[in-house]
Amino acid sequence: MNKMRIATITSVTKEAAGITTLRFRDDAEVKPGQFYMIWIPHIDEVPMSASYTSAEKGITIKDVGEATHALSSLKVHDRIGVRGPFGNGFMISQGRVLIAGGGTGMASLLPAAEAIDPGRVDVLIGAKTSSEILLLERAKKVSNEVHVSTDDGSMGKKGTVVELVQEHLEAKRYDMVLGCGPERMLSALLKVCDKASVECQLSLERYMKCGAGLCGSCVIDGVRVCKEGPVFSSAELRKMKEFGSSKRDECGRSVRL
Amino acid sequence: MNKMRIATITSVTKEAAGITTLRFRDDAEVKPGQFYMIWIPHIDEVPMSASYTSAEKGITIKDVGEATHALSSLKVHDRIGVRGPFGNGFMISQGRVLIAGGGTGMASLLPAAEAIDPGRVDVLIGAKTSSEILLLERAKKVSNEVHVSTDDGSMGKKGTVVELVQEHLEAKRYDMVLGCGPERMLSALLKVCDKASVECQLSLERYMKCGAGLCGSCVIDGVRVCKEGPVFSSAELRKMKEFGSSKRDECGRSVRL
Amino acid sequence: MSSLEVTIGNLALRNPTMLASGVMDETAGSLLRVARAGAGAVVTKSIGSEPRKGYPGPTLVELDDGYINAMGLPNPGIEAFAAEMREARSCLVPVIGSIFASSPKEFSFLASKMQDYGAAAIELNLSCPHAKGYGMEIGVDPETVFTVVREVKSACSIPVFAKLTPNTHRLLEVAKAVEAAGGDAIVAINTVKALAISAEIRRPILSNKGGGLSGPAIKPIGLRCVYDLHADVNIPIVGVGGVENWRDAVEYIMAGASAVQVGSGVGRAGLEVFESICTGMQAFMEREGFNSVSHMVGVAHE
Amino acid sequence: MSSLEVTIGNLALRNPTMLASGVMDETAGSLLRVARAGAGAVVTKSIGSEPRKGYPGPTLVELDDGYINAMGLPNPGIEAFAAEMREARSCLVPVIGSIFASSPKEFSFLASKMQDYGAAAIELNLSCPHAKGYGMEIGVDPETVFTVVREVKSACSIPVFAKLTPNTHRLLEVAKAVEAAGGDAIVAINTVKALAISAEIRRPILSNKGGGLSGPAIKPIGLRCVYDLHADVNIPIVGVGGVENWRDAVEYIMAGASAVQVGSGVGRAGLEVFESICTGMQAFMEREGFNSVSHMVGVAHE
Ligand SMILES: Cc1cc2nc3c(=O)[nH]c(=O)nc-3n(C[C@H](O)[C@H](O)[C@H](O)COP(=O)(O)OP(=O)(O)OC[C@H]3O[C@@H](n4cnc5c(N)ncnc54)[C@H](O)[C@@H]3O)c2cc1C
Ligand SMILES: Cc1cc2nc3c(=O)[nH]c(=O)nc-3n(C[C@H](O)[C@H](O)[C@H](O)COP(=O)(O)OP(=O)(O)OC[C@H]3O[C@@H](n4cnc5c(N)ncnc54)[C@H](O)[C@@H]3O)c2cc1C
Ligand SMILES: Cc1cc2nc3c(=O)[nH]c(=O)nc-3n(C[C@H](O)[C@H](O)[C@H](O)COP(=O)(O)O)c2cc1C
Ligand SMILES: Cc1cc2nc3c(=O)[nH]c(=O)nc-3n(C[C@H](O)[C@H](O)[C@H](O)COP(=O)(O)O)c2cc1C
Ligand code: FES
Ligand code: FES
Repeated sequence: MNKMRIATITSVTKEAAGITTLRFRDDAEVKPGQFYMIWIPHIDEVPMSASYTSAEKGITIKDVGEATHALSSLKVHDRIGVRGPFGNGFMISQGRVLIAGGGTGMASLLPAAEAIDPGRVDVLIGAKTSSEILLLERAKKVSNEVHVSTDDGSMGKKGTVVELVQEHLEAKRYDMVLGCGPERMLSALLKVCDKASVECQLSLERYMKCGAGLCGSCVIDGVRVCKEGPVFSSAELRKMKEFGSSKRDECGRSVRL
Repeated sequence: MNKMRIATITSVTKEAAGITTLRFRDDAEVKPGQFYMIWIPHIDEVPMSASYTSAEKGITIKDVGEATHALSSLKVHDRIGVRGPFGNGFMISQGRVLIAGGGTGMASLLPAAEAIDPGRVDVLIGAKTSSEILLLERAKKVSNEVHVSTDDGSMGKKGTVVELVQEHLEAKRYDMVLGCGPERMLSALLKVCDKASVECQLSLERYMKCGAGLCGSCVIDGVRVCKEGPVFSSAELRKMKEFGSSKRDECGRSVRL
Repeated sequence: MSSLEVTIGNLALRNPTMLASGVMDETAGSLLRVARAGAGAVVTKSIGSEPRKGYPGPTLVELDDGYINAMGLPNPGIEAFAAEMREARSCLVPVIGSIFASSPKEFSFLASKMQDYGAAAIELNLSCPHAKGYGMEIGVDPETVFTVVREVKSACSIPVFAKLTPNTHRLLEVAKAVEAAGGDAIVAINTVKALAISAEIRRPILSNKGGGLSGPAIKPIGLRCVYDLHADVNIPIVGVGGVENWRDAVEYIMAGASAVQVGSGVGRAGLEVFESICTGMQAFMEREGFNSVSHMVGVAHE
Repeated sequence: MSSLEVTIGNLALRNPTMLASGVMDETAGSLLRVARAGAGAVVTKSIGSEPRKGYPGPTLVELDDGYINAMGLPNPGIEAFAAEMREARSCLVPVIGSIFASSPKEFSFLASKMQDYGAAAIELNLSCPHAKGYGMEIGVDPETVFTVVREVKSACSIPVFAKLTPNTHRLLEVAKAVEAAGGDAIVAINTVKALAISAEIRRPILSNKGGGLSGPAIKPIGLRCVYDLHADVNIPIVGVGGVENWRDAVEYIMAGASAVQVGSGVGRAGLEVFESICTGMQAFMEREGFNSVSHMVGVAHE
């Protein structure tokens, strides 16, 4: 049971072009990888991963449409409604962990990175171009091994973050990969991990309405992403016919990714 | 919050003419002096003091009308509904305690007597005639000082239990009197205790419908007997204009006692 | 400092909480006690022409989130109630006389009696869900309601409130009939038709079988009724149903209520409920910059 | 050993639990999953003629004792739903196609489509409390309901269930209209009209403002409807509203339901809810000497 609370924005940080972090106080206990349903009064309610899980929570928003634009425009003292946290979150495993994020995917991965002792986590961040590389400084605080890839080569390695992951898996032994980003990236990531026989946990996004495991709008192959996910293991992902290929729109219609 | 449970009668004991004890299992924690609302399916729901407060609870019923008659006729394995316990119960005080019961009043007093170390409790039982003296054997187990009065002198002292109390208060020092019985008796008892400057706690009866402090049918001077009572202290009783003089009928009309 | 004073028509209240009809309000002693506990007004038990015993027990089922009751409108009858009113009238706050009847004439008779007894207003119980021939059987028909309110209005000069049932899709029509007939306020809601069954006993628990649901379970239902009513009628609304803390009360007021009533909350949260609602509401108003309760009324519609 | 098998008209179910419309039933994958989890039948999301997005968020409010929702009847539309039904049909249990429409003709069209897709029965949503022009605006009028049911009956040969709203005092008249028109069963209840307000934001939480209350809060209301219906109509009744454990289910059955549906319980108690209701009910039946569920139906009336 996750009743709506009203939270007041305590800080607004512009992370990069179109990317904003809002902090607010909420007493719920949140695990890395879990998400909130965020109500922007008069506009909409949308799912947002927790990018900070301490007492002062945070969300990191990419402005892609009406709700995210309104969220990105909020100021200190403005109010939002929060429900949650929802979902399972990442399982913090033993051994060496490789973290791979694309876009705002880093938002949910960083709290996971911070929950792992610094010596055993490497972080890979991908983006189209250097100005879109997110949360780099924060990542550097938790790991000495932070690497970047950009599609245009403007920063770090030229190419995708999946290629970067592949290089790392070939060069070093990892026990677990944690990933979050666009689903095509995640689907490629799963293949790369499978090939290297390294387990992974990937965080998915689906159209969410209730967030509470009720309405079924977020299902992938009958599994509720808001409840049994959003983080799934390699074994679970391999069984999903829709993973990497299709999702549901607001009407529940199946659409290609 | 006191949801209805269904309990099965485990034993039926005839205590005296028209007086029956039913035992049943109920897991609620019950304090001496508290009462249950007992549902006799198809008939009625009525308040009954707990005469046993251990895991196997008990009620001791005087057959005076439809509901009590039906209750007295139940057999082992029959079912009743129970809500409660309700009310405040007796406060078990320090020092020497004198217990004085008339009629089924003994039912709620005995658990209180049993909660006091045997050395410091004396018990006085009153009735019209010897065949109506209740729970004498059980009383003797908790106190070496058990005395009886009957109106007709067929057993113990001839006279009322209040006279017996007066004698005891004059002969011995007590710190507290606990009483339960018809209200005229209780009203006389309060006077006797006040005169002897001994505190008392008396358990009242009023017409109860909800038992839960809601409907107001049980009020005496605006005080809910089911909630703030049924046990009241000397100080509380002295303030009550209706105590010993009037009560409310099923319609809420004031009627003389 | 934010003020909790409100007026419903020409009735001034020190705060917007009232005792709801049917709860600790059958005797002068209990009405006075609730007034002392902090209520802004008290409503009496619904009183009829004759004494009524009500139904045999069980008359109440306790749930995690409320109660189901079928008391059966027990009451001492209007004649015997004179003595209670005489004493209760000395109370610090308005005493509102609730009445039930089966015809407009009987309603008028009872209302003028209540006025003689010193009631500050009349509350017409047009909504009891479990007494045959009374209550909601009348209260779902806009025409009957119109007639009752009009006749009562012409029989007395004190304000007349109509208490409505949520057990109909015609709530708004009924409310408009109250308004058109000159009713001074609408009280919403009475209990919601409900039932409890014992699986082991294989029968309904209440002796009357059906009963009325009250408490937190019905708060969202009452809130909806008040919200819809506020959009459609212009007379004041008194919100009832599941109010047991300041937040509930503020929500009702923002939905459009000028005051709230507390029934089940007295059993669930104790008599302190009135004071704690007022304290909490005042703190909220100060935090949020509301000077007076009237500034909050209906703001959820803006 | 006590048997949990039941029949609703000529529809045989392995146990008396069904998935209620609107919960995890918009896709074949989720319908199949619920069937695997133990439901005796599954009802699809209410499907209309055209794809609908539903309302913007928030569409759900979580309460201690239930939910308030106003999804706005999102659905992929009857054409796109063909693919889901094709796959869902392979399910171990009957798939009941729920439909909503604004006219008898549209209902008939959708029903015959659902029949073509392999639905085992049709459930007419005559009761959605928050979609203008659909649902309960139709479902409170006995004549309209009669016409809808009769036309749907003549348009298809599979059983037709009518899902009714509790938000009216005319429930029994509406149910009799269903029976008179040849309806095969009544499903009661849909959600109860409700509202939630945020005091700090000063407005209703749901984007649609009004919504429908479901879950334990409405169990006593649903139970009452089923009890009253059982006394008045002779076609089978499917009980819905706040069922989340075996005791709830037994109470509904004793009130007169031949089967129950679980909606909110899936969110509150998890998908295990179907299996745990069945296990608990079977143990109860063995303890209490009931050989079959049908022996429990309506016993609370005796
Ligand atoms: C579990 C989860 C965690 C997320 N975490 C973040 C995050 O940390 N940062 C971030 O910027 N974004 C995150 N998102 C995505 C974010 O919810 C959408 O970008 C947002 O809802 C878009 O709304 P809009 O009105 O701005 O855009 P719209 O113009 O309405 O939609 C743009 C696209 O966003 C997606 N979308 C829209 N509404 C929803 C919805 N209710 N649920 C899911 N997807 C939707 C659709 O694919 C749509 O095509 C997350 C999504 C999920 C499911
Ligand atoms: C707190 C409390 C504890 C009690 N404990 C016991 C007990 O341990 N043993 C016992 O035998 N009796 C006890 N009683 C009294 C018992 O409840 C009544 O005798 C019983 O309700 C009578 O019901 P009836 O149908 O048999 O009689 P009726 O013919 O209905 O009534 C006989 C008389 O009993 C009283 N009475 C009836 N109904 C109620 C009611 N609902 N509440 C209160 N009084 C009622 C009235 O004074 C009435 O005149 C207690 C009462 C109260 C209030
Ligand atoms: C035990 C009980 C008795 C009631 N009796 C009456 C009554 O006599 N007249 C009336 O108008 N309403 C009566 N009601 C309804 C309440 O006044 C109120 O409308 C309803 O309980 C909803 O409010 P609540 O949730 O605060 O209890 C009664 C309610 C309860 C619980
Ligand atoms: C999120 C949600 C969506 C619903 N959608 C529908 C629907 O599309 N069609 C319908 O007939 N009922 C719908 N309902 C109502 C349920 O089927 C059910 O009648 C109601 O929720 C009461 O049952 P419950 O307490 O078990 O949830 C919906 C309920 C919920 C909670
Ligand atoms: S969003 Fe409703 S079930 Fe996941
Ligand atoms: S019996 Fe109802 S308040 Fe005491």
